[in-house]
Amino acid sequence: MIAMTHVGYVAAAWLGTFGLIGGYALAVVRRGRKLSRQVPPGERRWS
Amino acid sequence: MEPVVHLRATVALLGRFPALAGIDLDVVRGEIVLLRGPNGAGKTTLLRVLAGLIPPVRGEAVVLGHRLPDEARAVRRRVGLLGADGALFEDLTAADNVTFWGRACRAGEADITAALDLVGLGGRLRDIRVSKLSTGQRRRASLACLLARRPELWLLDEPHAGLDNEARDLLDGLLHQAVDQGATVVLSSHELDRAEALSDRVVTLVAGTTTRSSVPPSESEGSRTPERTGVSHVA
Amino acid sequence: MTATTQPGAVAGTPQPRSGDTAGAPAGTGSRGTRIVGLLALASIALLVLYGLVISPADVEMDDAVRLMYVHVPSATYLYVGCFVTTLASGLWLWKRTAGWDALAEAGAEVGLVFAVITLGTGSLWGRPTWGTYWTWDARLTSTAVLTALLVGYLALRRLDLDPDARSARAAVLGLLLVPNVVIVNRSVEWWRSLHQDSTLTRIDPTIEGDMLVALMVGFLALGLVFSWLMIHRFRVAWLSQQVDRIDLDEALAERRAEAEAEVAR
Amino acid sequence: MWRDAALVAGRDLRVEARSRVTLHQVAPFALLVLVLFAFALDPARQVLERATPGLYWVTVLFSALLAVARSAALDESGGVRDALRLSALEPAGVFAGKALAVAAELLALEVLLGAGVIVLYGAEPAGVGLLLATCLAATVAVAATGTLYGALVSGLRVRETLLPLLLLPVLAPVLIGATRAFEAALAGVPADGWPWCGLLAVFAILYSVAGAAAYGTLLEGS
Repeated sequence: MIAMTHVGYVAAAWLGTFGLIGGYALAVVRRGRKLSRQVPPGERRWS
Repeated sequence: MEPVVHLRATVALLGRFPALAGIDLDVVRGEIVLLRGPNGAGKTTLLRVLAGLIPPVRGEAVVLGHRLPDEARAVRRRVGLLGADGALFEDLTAADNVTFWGRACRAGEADITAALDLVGLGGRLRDIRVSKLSTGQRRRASLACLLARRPELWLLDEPHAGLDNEARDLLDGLLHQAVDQGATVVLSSHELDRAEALSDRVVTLVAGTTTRSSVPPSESEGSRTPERTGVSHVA
Repeated sequence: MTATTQPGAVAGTPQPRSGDTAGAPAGTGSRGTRIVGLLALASIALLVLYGLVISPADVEMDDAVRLMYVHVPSATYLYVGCFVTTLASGLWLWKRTAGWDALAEAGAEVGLVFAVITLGTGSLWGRPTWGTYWTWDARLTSTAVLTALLVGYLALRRLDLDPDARSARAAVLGLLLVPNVVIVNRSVEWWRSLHQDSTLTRIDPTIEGDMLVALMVGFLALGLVFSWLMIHRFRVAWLSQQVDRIDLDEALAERRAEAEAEVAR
Repeated sequence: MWRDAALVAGRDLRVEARSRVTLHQVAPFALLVLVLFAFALDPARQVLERATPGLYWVTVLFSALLAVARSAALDESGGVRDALRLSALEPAGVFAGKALAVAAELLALEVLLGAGVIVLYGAEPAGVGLLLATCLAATVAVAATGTLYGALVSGLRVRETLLPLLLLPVLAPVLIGATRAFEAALAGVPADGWPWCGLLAVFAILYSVAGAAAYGTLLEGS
């Protein structure tokens, strides 16, 4: 495992991927919280 | 007599802005109704709702017997809208414009040439580009497009704006002629003295709502006698 | 396409009904999403384990093959996102219920995230294997064009102010998304096959054993992530629609108050 | 439906005849782009010659953007949109008319650019049957797509920049197909070019149908 070739690229790709997913997930959740505060509880879910 | 226009607490949006917040209006066939009110009161929006172009989002709206917004397409065939900005193509001549819109509304060639003559564009003005016409002449061209359609409900947005006196008399004459043939007119205008003299009834619009005003509706509802100055509201 | 073990086909129902609606918690979380979220995290851990540790290096391109465990699944879910958007746009045009419009928006945005991942990992894969960041190979090029389509779609959605006009235009654009994707792929595939067959498939290592397992885990992990993001993004879109409606009620009340004030004067 | 299309196409072409925007502005622009390519690729013969199909179609695409923007501007104003909705014209007819007008202008441009390429780049036309079929299919494809996307962005504030952003990625396959077909024709192996022409035809049909179906919905949006 340690003697991994191209470790730079592999690391960059994997960190990039899950970094982007994590960042986007955070943004979505935060935006969801901000919006749901302006909506009365009864109407918060699709129905 | 079943009203040509019947609105109850009608709400309509312009983008996200509730331009009409609650309109109550009844108009009977053969009437000329003037919409009065400050700029931004929703006059233009109301005219476009009556034309079936803007769907009312709340309340009731029936025009020419068609329920809005479901039967908007049917309403559009039977109304004529003279908007503030005409639907004219600058590079084409007056005759080209009226011919295009006339044919687009399935008007006959006879109606088209008659319309041009009626508004005084039959002569040499016929083949001049719209870009070279004065505002008064442009409105005559737009009026000709409306005439060619033979609408049952005339919706005029500031029709008198930019017209010289001669053109105004022409417009008033055409309105009365149409009304005699069974048409109905709803117009908005800032030239109050002239418009009121013309119209049977005045409805005041404030911030997207029709106001409760003095004259009891029953008096003006039945009789066709045009009331020259009375400001009344229809229940 | 390998069968993904992703829970609950999101494309079918706009949103798995979970938990009570009355008194729903603040934010877009719920019991359902917590479960999916935990599963996603667990599978990512498993993916890291398999992808980076257990699976052997490839005989030809050594450890660069590990990029494939992320690149191939993300490309797949990019297409799933586009498919969801087109399906939802079509249903919106047909049924005109706001739920579909929200789903179309969610599909496009989550799709764009996966598009960026696909492009990123694709070019990072190209560097060690073929010496250049950008090989004009069929899959990468069509992903780039697809990314431009998604950016255009989202730009149109952000721009238009009037809610129903925006939904109508976005629905038409969304409906054309998948046909565009198919045509772009076909033409790029043909175009590249004139010069050299698609570099990716030619040297795709015949994967079996731990490598295959790693790829499967990759599909599972990114599938769960995709579903989780879709559910949350869908609820955000739904909430923003509700906020628009509430703004309307307030604006309406203000408008009427303004009218009363003016009449009273 | 076709009566409405003829009426609208007649109007668009008459506006063009009267204003001569395409003749006086888009055509010179197209030739100018050809010249700019020559500057960029220094007229060492074989570079320009080999790239002729690609340069030709990129120039056609950019000119098409201008023609489409001009055509969309005609029906841009609120007054015209209202009048169209109040008229008895079928949206599909309006779409077909506008697309035909743009297609006519584009065909004229393509002939002009054809001459330009022959003169400036010294290309010898070959496989003319394939060349014409490709031009026709590509022109219909670009006109239909352009008219539909023109309606999609009409009324928006930043439509001038949004239209290219939306249109060019979608037209990528047209650029690829037309260029490959031309290459095959000029290289004297038209057989290779016909499948590409087929792709363009499919593209043209898809967008003509999509445009006719969607134009009504787009006109309705305020």
